[in-house]
Formats: sequence, structure tokens, C-alpha cells
Amino acid sequence: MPSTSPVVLEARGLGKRFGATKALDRVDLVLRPGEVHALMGQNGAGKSTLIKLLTGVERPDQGELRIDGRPIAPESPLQAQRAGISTVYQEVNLCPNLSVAENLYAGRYPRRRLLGTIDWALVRRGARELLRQLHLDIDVDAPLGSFPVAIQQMVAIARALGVSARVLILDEPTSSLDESEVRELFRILAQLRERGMAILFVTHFLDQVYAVSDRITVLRNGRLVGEYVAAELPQPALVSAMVGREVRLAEPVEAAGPARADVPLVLDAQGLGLRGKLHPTDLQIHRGEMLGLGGLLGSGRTELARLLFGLDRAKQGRLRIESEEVALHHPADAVRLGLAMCPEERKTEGIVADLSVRENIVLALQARLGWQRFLSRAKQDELARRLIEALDIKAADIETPVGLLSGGNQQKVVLARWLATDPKLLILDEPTRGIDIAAKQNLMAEVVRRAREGMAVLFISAEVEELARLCDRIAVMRGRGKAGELPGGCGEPRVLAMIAGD
Amino acid sequence: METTRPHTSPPPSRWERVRAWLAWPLFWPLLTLALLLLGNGLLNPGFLSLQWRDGHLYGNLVDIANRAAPLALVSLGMTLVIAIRGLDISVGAVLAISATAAAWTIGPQQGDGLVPLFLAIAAALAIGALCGLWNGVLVATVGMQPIVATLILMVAGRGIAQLLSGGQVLTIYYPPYAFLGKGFLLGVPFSLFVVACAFVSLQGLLRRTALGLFVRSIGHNPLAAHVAGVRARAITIAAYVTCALTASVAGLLVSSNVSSADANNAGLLLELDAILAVALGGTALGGGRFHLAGSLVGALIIQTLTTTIYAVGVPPQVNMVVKALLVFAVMLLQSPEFRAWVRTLTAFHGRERQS
Amino acid sequence: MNALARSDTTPSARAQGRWRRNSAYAPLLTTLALFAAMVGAGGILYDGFLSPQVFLNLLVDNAFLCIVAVGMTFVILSGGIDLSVGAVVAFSTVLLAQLVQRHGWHPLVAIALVLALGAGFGALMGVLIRRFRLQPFVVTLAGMFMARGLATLISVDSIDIDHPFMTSVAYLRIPVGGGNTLSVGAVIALLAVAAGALLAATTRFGRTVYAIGGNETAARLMGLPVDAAAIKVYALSGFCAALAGVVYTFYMLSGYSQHAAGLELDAIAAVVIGGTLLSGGSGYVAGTLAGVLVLGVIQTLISFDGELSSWWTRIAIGALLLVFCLLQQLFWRKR
Amino acid sequence: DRQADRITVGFSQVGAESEWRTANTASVRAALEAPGFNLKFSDAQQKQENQIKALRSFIAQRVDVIAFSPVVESGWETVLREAKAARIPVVLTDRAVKVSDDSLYATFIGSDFVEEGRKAARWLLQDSEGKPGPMRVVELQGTVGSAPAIDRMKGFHEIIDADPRFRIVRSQSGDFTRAKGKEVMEAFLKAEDGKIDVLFAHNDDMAIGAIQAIEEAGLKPGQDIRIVSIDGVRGAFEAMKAGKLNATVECNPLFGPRLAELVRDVHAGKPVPKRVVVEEGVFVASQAAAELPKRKY
Ligand SMILES: Nc1ncnc2c1ncn2[C@@H]1O[C@H](COP(=O)(O)OP(=O)(O)OP(=O)(O)O)[C@@H](O)[C@H]1O
Ligand SMILES: Nc1ncnc2c1ncn2[C@@H]1O[C@H](COP(=O)(O)OP(=O)(O)OP(=O)(O)O)[C@@H](O)[C@H]1O
Ligand SMILES: [Mg+2]
Ligand SMILES: [Mg+2]
Repeated sequence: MPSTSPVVLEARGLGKRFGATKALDRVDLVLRPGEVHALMGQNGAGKSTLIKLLTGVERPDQGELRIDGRPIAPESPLQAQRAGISTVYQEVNLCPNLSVAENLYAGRYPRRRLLGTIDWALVRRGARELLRQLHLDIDVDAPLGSFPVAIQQMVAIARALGVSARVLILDEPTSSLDESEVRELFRILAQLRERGMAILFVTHFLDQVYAVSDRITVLRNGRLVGEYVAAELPQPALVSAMVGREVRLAEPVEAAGPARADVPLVLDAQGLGLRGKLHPTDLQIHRGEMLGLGGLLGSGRTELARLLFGLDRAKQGRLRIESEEVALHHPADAVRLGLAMCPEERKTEGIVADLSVRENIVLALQARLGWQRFLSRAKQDELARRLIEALDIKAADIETPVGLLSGGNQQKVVLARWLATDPKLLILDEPTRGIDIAAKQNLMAEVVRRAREGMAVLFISAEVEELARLCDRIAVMRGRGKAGELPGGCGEPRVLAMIAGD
Repeated sequence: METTRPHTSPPPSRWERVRAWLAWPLFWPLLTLALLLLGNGLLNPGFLSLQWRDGHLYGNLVDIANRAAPLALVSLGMTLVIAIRGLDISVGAVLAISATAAAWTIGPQQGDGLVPLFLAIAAALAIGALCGLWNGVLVATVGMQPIVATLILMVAGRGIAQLLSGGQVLTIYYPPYAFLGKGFLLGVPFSLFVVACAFVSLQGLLRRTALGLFVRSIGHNPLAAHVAGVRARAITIAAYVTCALTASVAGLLVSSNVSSADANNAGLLLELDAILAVALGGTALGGGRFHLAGSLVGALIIQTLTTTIYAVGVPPQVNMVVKALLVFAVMLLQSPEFRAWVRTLTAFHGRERQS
Repeated sequence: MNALARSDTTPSARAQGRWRRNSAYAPLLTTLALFAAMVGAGGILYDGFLSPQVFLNLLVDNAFLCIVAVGMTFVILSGGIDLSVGAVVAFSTVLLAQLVQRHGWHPLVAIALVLALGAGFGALMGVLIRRFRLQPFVVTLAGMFMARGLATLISVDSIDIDHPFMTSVAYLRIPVGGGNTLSVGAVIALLAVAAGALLAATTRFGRTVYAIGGNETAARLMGLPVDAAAIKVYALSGFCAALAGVVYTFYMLSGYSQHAAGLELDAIAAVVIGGTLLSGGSGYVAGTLAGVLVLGVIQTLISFDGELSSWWTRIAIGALLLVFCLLQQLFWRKR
Repeated sequence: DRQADRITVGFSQVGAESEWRTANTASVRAALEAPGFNLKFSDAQQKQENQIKALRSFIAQRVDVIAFSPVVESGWETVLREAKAARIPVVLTDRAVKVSDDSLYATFIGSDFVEEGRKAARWLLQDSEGKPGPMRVVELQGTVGSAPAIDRMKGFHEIIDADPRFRIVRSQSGDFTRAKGKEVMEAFLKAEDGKIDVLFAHNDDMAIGAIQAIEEAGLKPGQDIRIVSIDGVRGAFEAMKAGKLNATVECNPLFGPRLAELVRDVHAGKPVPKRVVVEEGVFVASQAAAELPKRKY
């Protein structure tokens, strides 16, 4: 790809091997000032690994890095930062115990001239300023961990923007964000591009790629497929470059159709609520039904899901599972009744990073069976293998610790864990976060297939299009209570209108 | 707990086989123990000899194993507690309480009947279980930090034991009781059977049931385990109860061995030794990854250190320094980073010599 | 329209269960309130308990504990632990006494050496912990054996100090009004708390310590000097222990290898009671002072009682700790 | 009123680390809880800091007399000066303290640890009269650095080192406990291959533990290995009665009544001797049977 513009960051022949996995195999990457460069590839293609090599988190086995033509070998993120590379890593990697303001300024605090101590007033002011750029108005003194992932992600982005860098790297910055925030982010990226910054950007949303990027580098199985000019690469060609074969994205799975009234209820919540978190809410889900739950950030979707699963204890209302009145004190109670929940915070509430893929997959089923009824190793292996295949999880083998999997594949493992329990009701809180397009289709197809077999699904998603397409019925949350319900297939605009509250 | 034995995959090249051994979690602790014993044998030729005397084995090795038994037991329990991200510093006090309770139950009697023996064992175990329950509830239900929760029993426990004993060293004159701590079965100290029994049953519980998986999931990520429906609270309490039970069995062994219960001194500083044993055995003190067998080896290493110091004739004022140096050496030997560092050092020197 | 700008949420209302307690100053305030309650109870129960000097004696008698606990706070905030502090205190007293009494050094020179050795010893343990990825518990436990062992090697029996400089500092009483006084050690302890609080709250090092305790990987990815800070933490703790040793020497006017036995546990307890999480990343140095005072007041209540037998003394200490921790837990939960 | 006539005594005990100590506490408490006294008792859990805190609280409570058994000899200067400034007389029990100014305490009642070591050695010399050397002696020391351990060792060596027949082949700390005493003795027996003639233990508990180790090694304590220890607790008399222990040097903890007298005198301002020695003897195996029923601790 001939190009005359100067090069800021250049990687040549980068390779990285983790044990038996060749995560990256002689990959080249060129970033130019004033360009947004998208890095694309399926889950486990090596995108995050490449970024870790660029920023000194990991050392490459082979290849070289240059900034402005000078070779560099960053040994730590600190060195990379000094060399002018500012990064948002895939997992929200900030300190939950520190305040938002501190997270924004850690490592580059403004000091008071007199004593050399940190000037907290300036930190706070600067933090508010930075967040205002992203139209985020939150208490900057509250610990970061008290905010949902979406906000943490925004803070991470704000931190990266706050560094006056020459290269900005964003690894799946938009996975937890909803449309308006994405738009906000892109507006800022455009400004930075104008100022001549080089931006590397990873996402699994194709429309986002075309919305901002100038160039696209595609990786597949750790190898470089090619570098393209975005405008010259049609979407189907991009997808086949990523997947490695012709794929048609034309036929996404569709809703199973509205539930008939004679189908029994799996779950029936009457006035379920918890003061300060959720107003009393009614919700019914039928057998085999896919119920979507829409709403803005902070509208209370996660809160509702947590109450239904016994993660928080409801203070008001009644809950019936299969017409039996129940009181859930503990997720174990819910699991025993055949409920399952894929939580929104994968890293803290989902995976157990140090346990193997197999153990993560059998964990919930085993918890449901109790400690005496131990699944034999053969059964565990069989179960894990089956789900790994069904969900197309990319792992070296079933004994690999889940923490070593790529982000998307970790997400799939959490889903596999709950599918393994064969639940009556599966609650999915943003299940497709960080999953590539092909895998997403695959995954939702599996969920829909299970729904057709009788499993009820409560599906929370920030993607309204997905909700409108896949669900039999959509409930919309607003202001920590239910705003209303819409039938499936009513179309995206109506859902959006109800979410917005007009 | 995954003591993944070195398995030989289809084409087992020699180097691969060595690598598999090196990756075996018990390899370094065992090597350390072997080196210590070997060093002792060189310094003191009689050290490793075993004799058959009065119908049982006799020698330093037997002493080490027998002396290590209480520590080994407690380390097993401590391993569990540490595996679920806890810590129990009350084990020494629990040991003292149980020992005193047993001695108190027996009282001044001297007969030969077995009833007092069983009563004493029952009393010790019951009070041990109670202590464990107390700790477990404070940690899991009340939500105190483990070190403070168990500090309470650590401080008050010896007081309770002394209350039972009236501040006396309770001497036990009843012969059957002595069998627990100094009897021999098949020529081997009975206490070793007790340890083996505890190890096998715990290992069985953790390997043959789902408890091992639950324990590790709680240790690595308690929140995720909770969401997955693991009953973390019950398991946490059970771990503390188990730990206290091992301490009370250790209390039986210790008091039986010297035929007396010393409320003030029995099990003093045991908590530190137990945690050290657990750490030397390769268990991560942050929770999750644990090795029961490693903890046994760790206890043996510590006892070997102590016995070495006595056998070599180190003056008492130097004891501590020698122990410290040995512990440092043992830890460094087990650290992969240290070994890598030594390798780079030697490689560097090798290169220098060549040029 | 922006979703977040208009979202109608109350901050940090999400229940994270017990696993993540994002409290700010609540633990500190509860601790102080409970401390006041305990003092009040003592005043009702025992004559002479409420005299200001009794309160000041809490500082005078626990000065060394307070200093050690300040260092320990940093270690625990960074997610580590330091078991060697009690032994380092003992070692410092012995070395200082030996140098001054038996080798005729000037106390100030000896003190400087002792402080440097303490910091160096801590730094060495820090290097072992970080460089070779050893567990802090084990390294500092071995460090504890080492420091006590060295102390015993220097002198088995206790060494009395009668150097005029040492005795005059030891007897010096700083009047604080109303005929009440503080010792030099107590003043040093207060200064240490103030310095520690400033260090933790307003310096890059202090904030890095919090970040490491919160999430070490994240701290590293943010480009913070994680290893250097962690080593400094142990050096600081060693320094504090040596300083406490110096204060202890003034307090006792003697050096003895068995001094400050079990002090590490008291320090850890003080830190934790003061509201710092043992898992790291959350807590305040000021809380540690409160923790020290609480432990001191328990001890004082017991000595004022004068009715308890030896074993009831232990049980009573345990019970008071329990009551205190239960109440603390109750208030934290309530919030 | 009567309360005013009573002498308030603050007594700070070291702890409850041994039977000896418990007996001592019981004796003191019994004597000072008698009419005419008002006792404030405080247990220091073997920590000097705690003891100093206790003394300070006694001063704050304005007791009439302070009595205490110091954990260690040194480190008392400051707090004793405070007591003196508050005009509270101090009586030391059990152990002496090193202070620059003798007037900081009124009197000291208790044993002489060095003398106890000497007594043990003298008994050994006496018992070995006519026996040819060399005799191999092992020593079980108390807790490293503790005053009794240091002094008893000093006294014992003072006498023994002068006699060329005796050779101390091993000396190790047994922490004053039975369990450690047994463990260390086990190691001694193996390291010396049983060739040990005499055991000197710094207290009875270690000797009792060691006796078990000797028996388990197939030897006869009291005959194959002669044993002398210090304290004279009940267990030692039982062992002597069974012929397993040869002698014990008494260290008498029952000085409560004598202490009460001293306290009364000190409070009344009467002159008292600076040093009051407690009556102590050496008991040998042949006396044990007769002596055992009389032992109070
Ligand atoms: N530390 C590690 N040890 C072992 N394998 C690793 C490690 N880090 C990454 N891998 C493996 O390298 C491969 C590439 O992972 P990477 O995280 O770069 O994928 P990715 O393209 O970012 O995927 P995703 O879109 O899911 O985030 C994966 O197969 C992963 O399992
Ligand atoms: N702007 C905000 N300021 C402060 N806290 C917020 C904000 N938005 C959300 N939160 C926190 O998040 C919680 C709401 O959770 P969340 O945002 O996950 O709701 P939701 O409806 O499930 O949305 P989503 O699933 O899209 O994240 C609230 O309890 C609140 O603590
Ligand atoms: Mg990735
Ligand atoms: Mg949510």
C-alpha cells in the first residue's frame, strides 16, 4: 500500500508466542499522523496482543518497532507513555479503589510548587474538564469501582485523551457504550485526527469502523491479512478477510414469534422492587419466550436482573418461578430453581480467571448439583468440549486458564457456563460485549435455538437493533422502573422512542 | 491443588520429561527437603540412620516425622482456610484449648479403660469444632477481616484454656491416652497415621467431590463464585471448622506426647509455623491455588530445620539467625525468578570466560 | 441528547455485596466514635480514668506501636504485610544500646546508623519480595527471625543505658497545659502520623501505594512505578520500625533482644481496626492512630479494673476486641 | 471509714506463663486480698510495655504502694521516677531491677537466680563425689535472653567449670516448656548416641519433658542419666518419688505473706531491708515421698 504521508509508529515482523499458541506471527503495522486506523479480526486473532507489544506490556519475540524512524523497545507501559503512546486496554484497567479524578491523573499529578505535593484542587478541576469533553457529569471524588463498566470505560478513554500523546490506542473502547456515547467519542476522535494524532482503534462493530477509520489492518489467527484503505474495502470483503472465507451476513437469526397466551409462565414478578435501586416492577416471561429489556445506561436493567437472580434481595413485591412463590436469598437459590445469569461485568462477576476453561464451564452446573454429586472428569471434559464447539471458543485446550483467553472468548466461556446448566430462564446482561460479528451470530443462533426448545430468555442489550430483531417482546426501562412493553417486530424506531421517553 | 503428576506425552524426549518434573508443584519443596536431610546426613553421619528398637523404628527421621505431625495437621487445615482467602491465627490457642479440655476431661484418673480416652477425644474435637464455628461465623456471617476475627480467639483462647486448667500444667496419668502421641502402630508412630488419615480424607473430599472446585473458585474470585451459585458462606465456615478441628487433633497429639497439657505454652507461635509451612508447600497466600501435600512437605521442612539446629549443636543464641538463613535459602531455591536470575548470572560469567 | 448526563442515578448505589465496600471516611469515623464511647465507659466505671494524663499516657505508652503501625499501614495498603517490625524494633534497641553503652558512640550517630539499617533491611526484604516474587508473609517472617537472631547475637541479656544524652531525652516531658505532659516519643509518634498521612494523601508515592493495593496490573498499565514503590514501602516500614526502636530505647532506656515481642500483630491489628483493608488499597493513616488508641484504651481499661485474674485478662481483651469489631461492622453495614 | 484505712496496693504480675508463676500469683493475691488491703491486680501478658502501662495506671489511680515482678531487669528507670515523683513506694518481687538510683524502690523480695544455678551445681558436685570423670553434661536452657536462663546458667557454670571432670557437651534452649524440653532432649540423645551422664535443666518442666525422652530412648532417667533441675514444682516431686529425677533446687513462689508485711511496713514508713531473701532449699529424691503431700504448687 503506497502512501506518501510520514509514519509515526511502525511495527515490522512482530511475533509473539505464548507457550504453544502463536499469538502473533510476523505482523506489520503502520500508523500515520492524522489518520484513524482500525485493527480488525475475530476473537483471538491477536489484536490485543499486538497492542500489548506496541505499548511495552509484553516483549516481542521477534520484529522491531520504530517511532519516527527511530527504533524503540518499550520495556514497560511507562516507557511507551514517555515515547508518546497513550493507550486504553481492552479490559477496563484502572484502579477501582481510587477516585475517578485520581484514575485520570495517576502518574502525572499536577504538583504544588511549594512542597511538591499533589494539587488536589487542580486534579479535580482537570478531571471534571476532561470528563466534560465526553459529556460525562459524575462525582469525580467517588471511587471508580462504584460506577458501572460503561462509565469506567469512559473514564479510561478520558484518561488516554488527557495525555498529550502522538499515538492513541483504543482496544475495544466502545464495547460497553451505547450509541450516544459512541457518537461523542467519535466526535472527539475526529478532532484529534485534525490535530494530527495517529489513532489505532479496535472494534467489532462494522458500522463504527466505517464511520471513523481511514485505514483498516486485518489480522487472522495471528497473521497479517492486509492493510486496506477503508473507503476501498466493502463490508463483505472486510468480513471475509477477517473470517478467511466467503460469509454472508445477510441472514441473521430472527425472533421465534410472539408467545401464545396458553404457554405457561416461567417467571412472574409482581411489584418487585428495592428502595433506591428499582421502583416496583412487574414482569412476566413465558416458556420459550425471548424478552428483550431496553433502556439507557442507569435505567435499572441490571438492577432488575440482579433482583430476579437473587444477587440483591428484593424488599418489595413477589416473585413466582413456574407459579411457585419463591424468595431468593442467594444466587444459589436461583440456580437451584433453574435460573441462569450472564452478568454484565465479565471480569469481576463472570470468569474465574485462574481456573481452566473446563472448570469455568462446569462451575454453575456443579454448584447446582451440589458438592456431593461430582461430575466425573470424563463428563466435565465432554461438556466443556461440546460447549467450546457450539460457541466456537478459541482456546489452546480445555485446561487453559480462562484469564489467558482473548476477551471475546472469555465472554463466550461465561455464556457456556450457563448454557451448561440447561436453565429454564437465562438472563443475559449484555452478552455480546466484545464478541466478533461472526461469533455473535453464532451465539445468538444458539440462544434462539435453545429458546425454541423451551428456554425462556431475558435479553438485555444496548443495541436496540438487536433487541428489535431478536426478541418476541420488549420491555423498556426508564428511571429505574418499567416504562412499558412493545411487541416483537415493532421496529427499531418505536423502541428507541419509548427508551427516550417520548 | 492440581498436583498434576508429570505425565509423559506420546514422544517423551528426555528434556520434556525433565521439564514435566520441574513443573510438578511438589518438585521444589521435595527437593528442598531432600537437600536438607542430605546436608544433615553429611554433617552428622548417624542422622539418617534408622534402627529397630523395642519393637519400633528409632532415629532422627522418626523423630522429625513424629514432631512434625501436629504442625502438619494444622498446616492441612490452614491450607484450606488460606485457599478460600482466609487466615486463621487462632490455631495455637485452639490447640491449647483442646489439649486442656482433653486433659481436664481425663482428670486425675489412672485406669486402663478406654472410655475416658474417647471422652477426652470427643471433648477436644467438640470444643475445636465450636472454636472453628466461632471463627467461621465472624468471618463469613459478620464479615470481619479474617486476621482480626481470629485474633480475638487467639487472645481470648489461651485465657479460656487457662480458666479450664486453673493456670496449672495439667499432667495426665492415664496410660491409654499416651498412645495417641507416642504410641507406635506397626513400628511407626501412631501420629503419622493420624496425619495420613487427615490428609487422605481431606484430599478425598477435595478431589472426589466438587468441594475442590468450589474452594478454588472462591479463592480466586469470590464474587464470580457467588454469582455462579457457589455457597461461599457455608464453605468458608466449613473451612474454618476444619482448620480448628485439625488444630484440636494436633492438641491431642501434643498433650499426649508429653502427657500433660500446658495452656500457656502449647502451640505457641504455631500459627506462624503453619502459615510458613503452607507457603513453603507452594500454596499462594492470596487464595485459590493450594497444595495439601505441599503443606505436609512444608511442615516436614520446618521440623527438619529445627531438628537440624538441635542436632548440629548450634548455640541457642544463634538459632534464630540460622533458621532465618535456611528459610531464605529454601524460599529462594523455590523461586523460579531467582533460578532464572542465577542462570543469567552464570551464563554471563560463562560467556566472559569463553571470550 | 446524552444518556449519562441526564441519567437519574444516585451515585454508588449499586450493591456490590460485601466484596467491595467503597466507603470513604465512614470506618474512620466509626472507629473514633467507638473509641470515645469506650473512654466514656471507662470514665463511668473507674475513678481517675478521665484525667487528661491518662489519655496522654495512651500516646506516651503506645508511641512505638503507633510509629510501627504507620509504616505497617503503607505495607498493608500496598497489599503486603510486614511481620519483621517487632524484631526490628528489638534489634534497634539492642544495637543502639550496644553502640552507646559498650562502644561509646554518640547517641545521635548511633541513631542515624540504626535508622539507616532499618530502612536498608526493609528495602532488602522488599527487593526479595518484588525481584524474586516471594510471598511477603514468608520473607518478612524470615526477616523477623533474622532481626531477632541478630539482636540476640549482639547481646543475650538486656543492656541498660545511662548515657546522659539518652537519659535527659528520656526524662524530658513536654508540658501540654494543666500540668499534663507528653514524652518525646509521643511527640515523634504524632509527627510520624502526620507525616504518614501527608505522604499517603498528597504524594505520588502515596497514591501509587493505593493504586498497587487496588489493582496491581492496572497500576502497571497506567505507567506507575509499581516495583520501585513496593520496595520503598518495605523500606519505609523498616525505617518506621527502626524509629520505633529508637523511641522504644528512650522509653525503656535499655536494649534487649526480647523487647517488643508480638508487636507486629498489635500493629497489624491497629491498622485493621483503624479501617484499613488487609487486602490493600483502602484505608487511612489517621485511622491507624485511632486503631492504636483503641488497643491502648483496651489495655488501660484492663489495668484500671484491677480485679481480673490472669486468664480473665486475656478473655476480657478478646471480648473488648470482639465488641469493638462487632459494633464497627454493624455501623459499616448500616451505611 | 474502713475503706480509707485500707492500704491500696497495685500489683503487676509478669503473666501466667508457668505453674510457678500461677502459684506465685495465688500466694500474693491471697495475702493482699486480706482485710487491711485493697488489691489492684494487673497481668502483663509477659510484656514489659504492658507492665509499664499498668504502673502508670496505678500512679494515675494514686494507689498507696506499688508492687511488681519485673519482666526484665532493665528499662524501669523512667516509670519508677514517675512513681517516686508521685510519692508512691515501690516493692519489687521475684526479680531485681537495674536502676542508677537505689532510692527508686523501697525493697526487693525474691529469689537469687544465680544462686539457684550454683545450688544445682553444688548438688551435682556433692552427688559426684568419688566418681571418676569425664562426665558428659547436657544443659536445657530457659528461654533465650530471659533473666532466669541467663543467671541460672551463670551460677551453674561458675561452679562446674572449675571441676575438670565435667564437660558440658550440649546446651540448647528448651523454652522452659515440657514439650520443647522433650524435643531437644530427643535430639541430644541421638546426637550423642545416648552417651550423656548428667542433665541440668533450668526448670522442672523441661526436666519432666526430658525424662520422657530419655525413657523413650530406652534409658533410665535418674540412673543412666542423673538429672537436676530448678523450681521445685509438684511434678518434680512426683518424678523424684518415682526415682526419675535426682534433685530439684527450690525457687519459692509463696512469698505473699512476707510481701504483705513488707507492704504494710513500707506504707507505714518503717525502715525495711533493701533485700529480702526467700527461704529456699534443695530437695533430693529421697526426700520426695515425705515432701510431696506438703507441696502447695
Ligand atoms: N498471556 C497469554 N498466555 C497465553 N496465551 C495468550 C496470552 N495472551 C493471549 N493469548 C492467546 O493469544 C491469542 C490472541 O489473543 P488476543 O487477546 O490478542 O486476541 P484479540 O484479537 O484481542 O481477541 P478479542 O477480540 O477476543 O479481544 C488468543 O488465542 C489468546 O488465547
Ligand atoms: N451517570 C451515572 N452516575 C452515577 N452512577 C451511575 C450513572 N449511571 C449509572 N450509574 C450506576 O449504575 C447503576 C445502574 O446500573 P446500570 O447503568 O448498569 O443500569 P442498566 O440499566 O443496567 O444499564 P446498563 O446495563 O446499560 O449498564 C446505578 O446504580 C448507578 O450506581
Ligand atoms: Mg482483545
Ligand atoms: Mg447494566
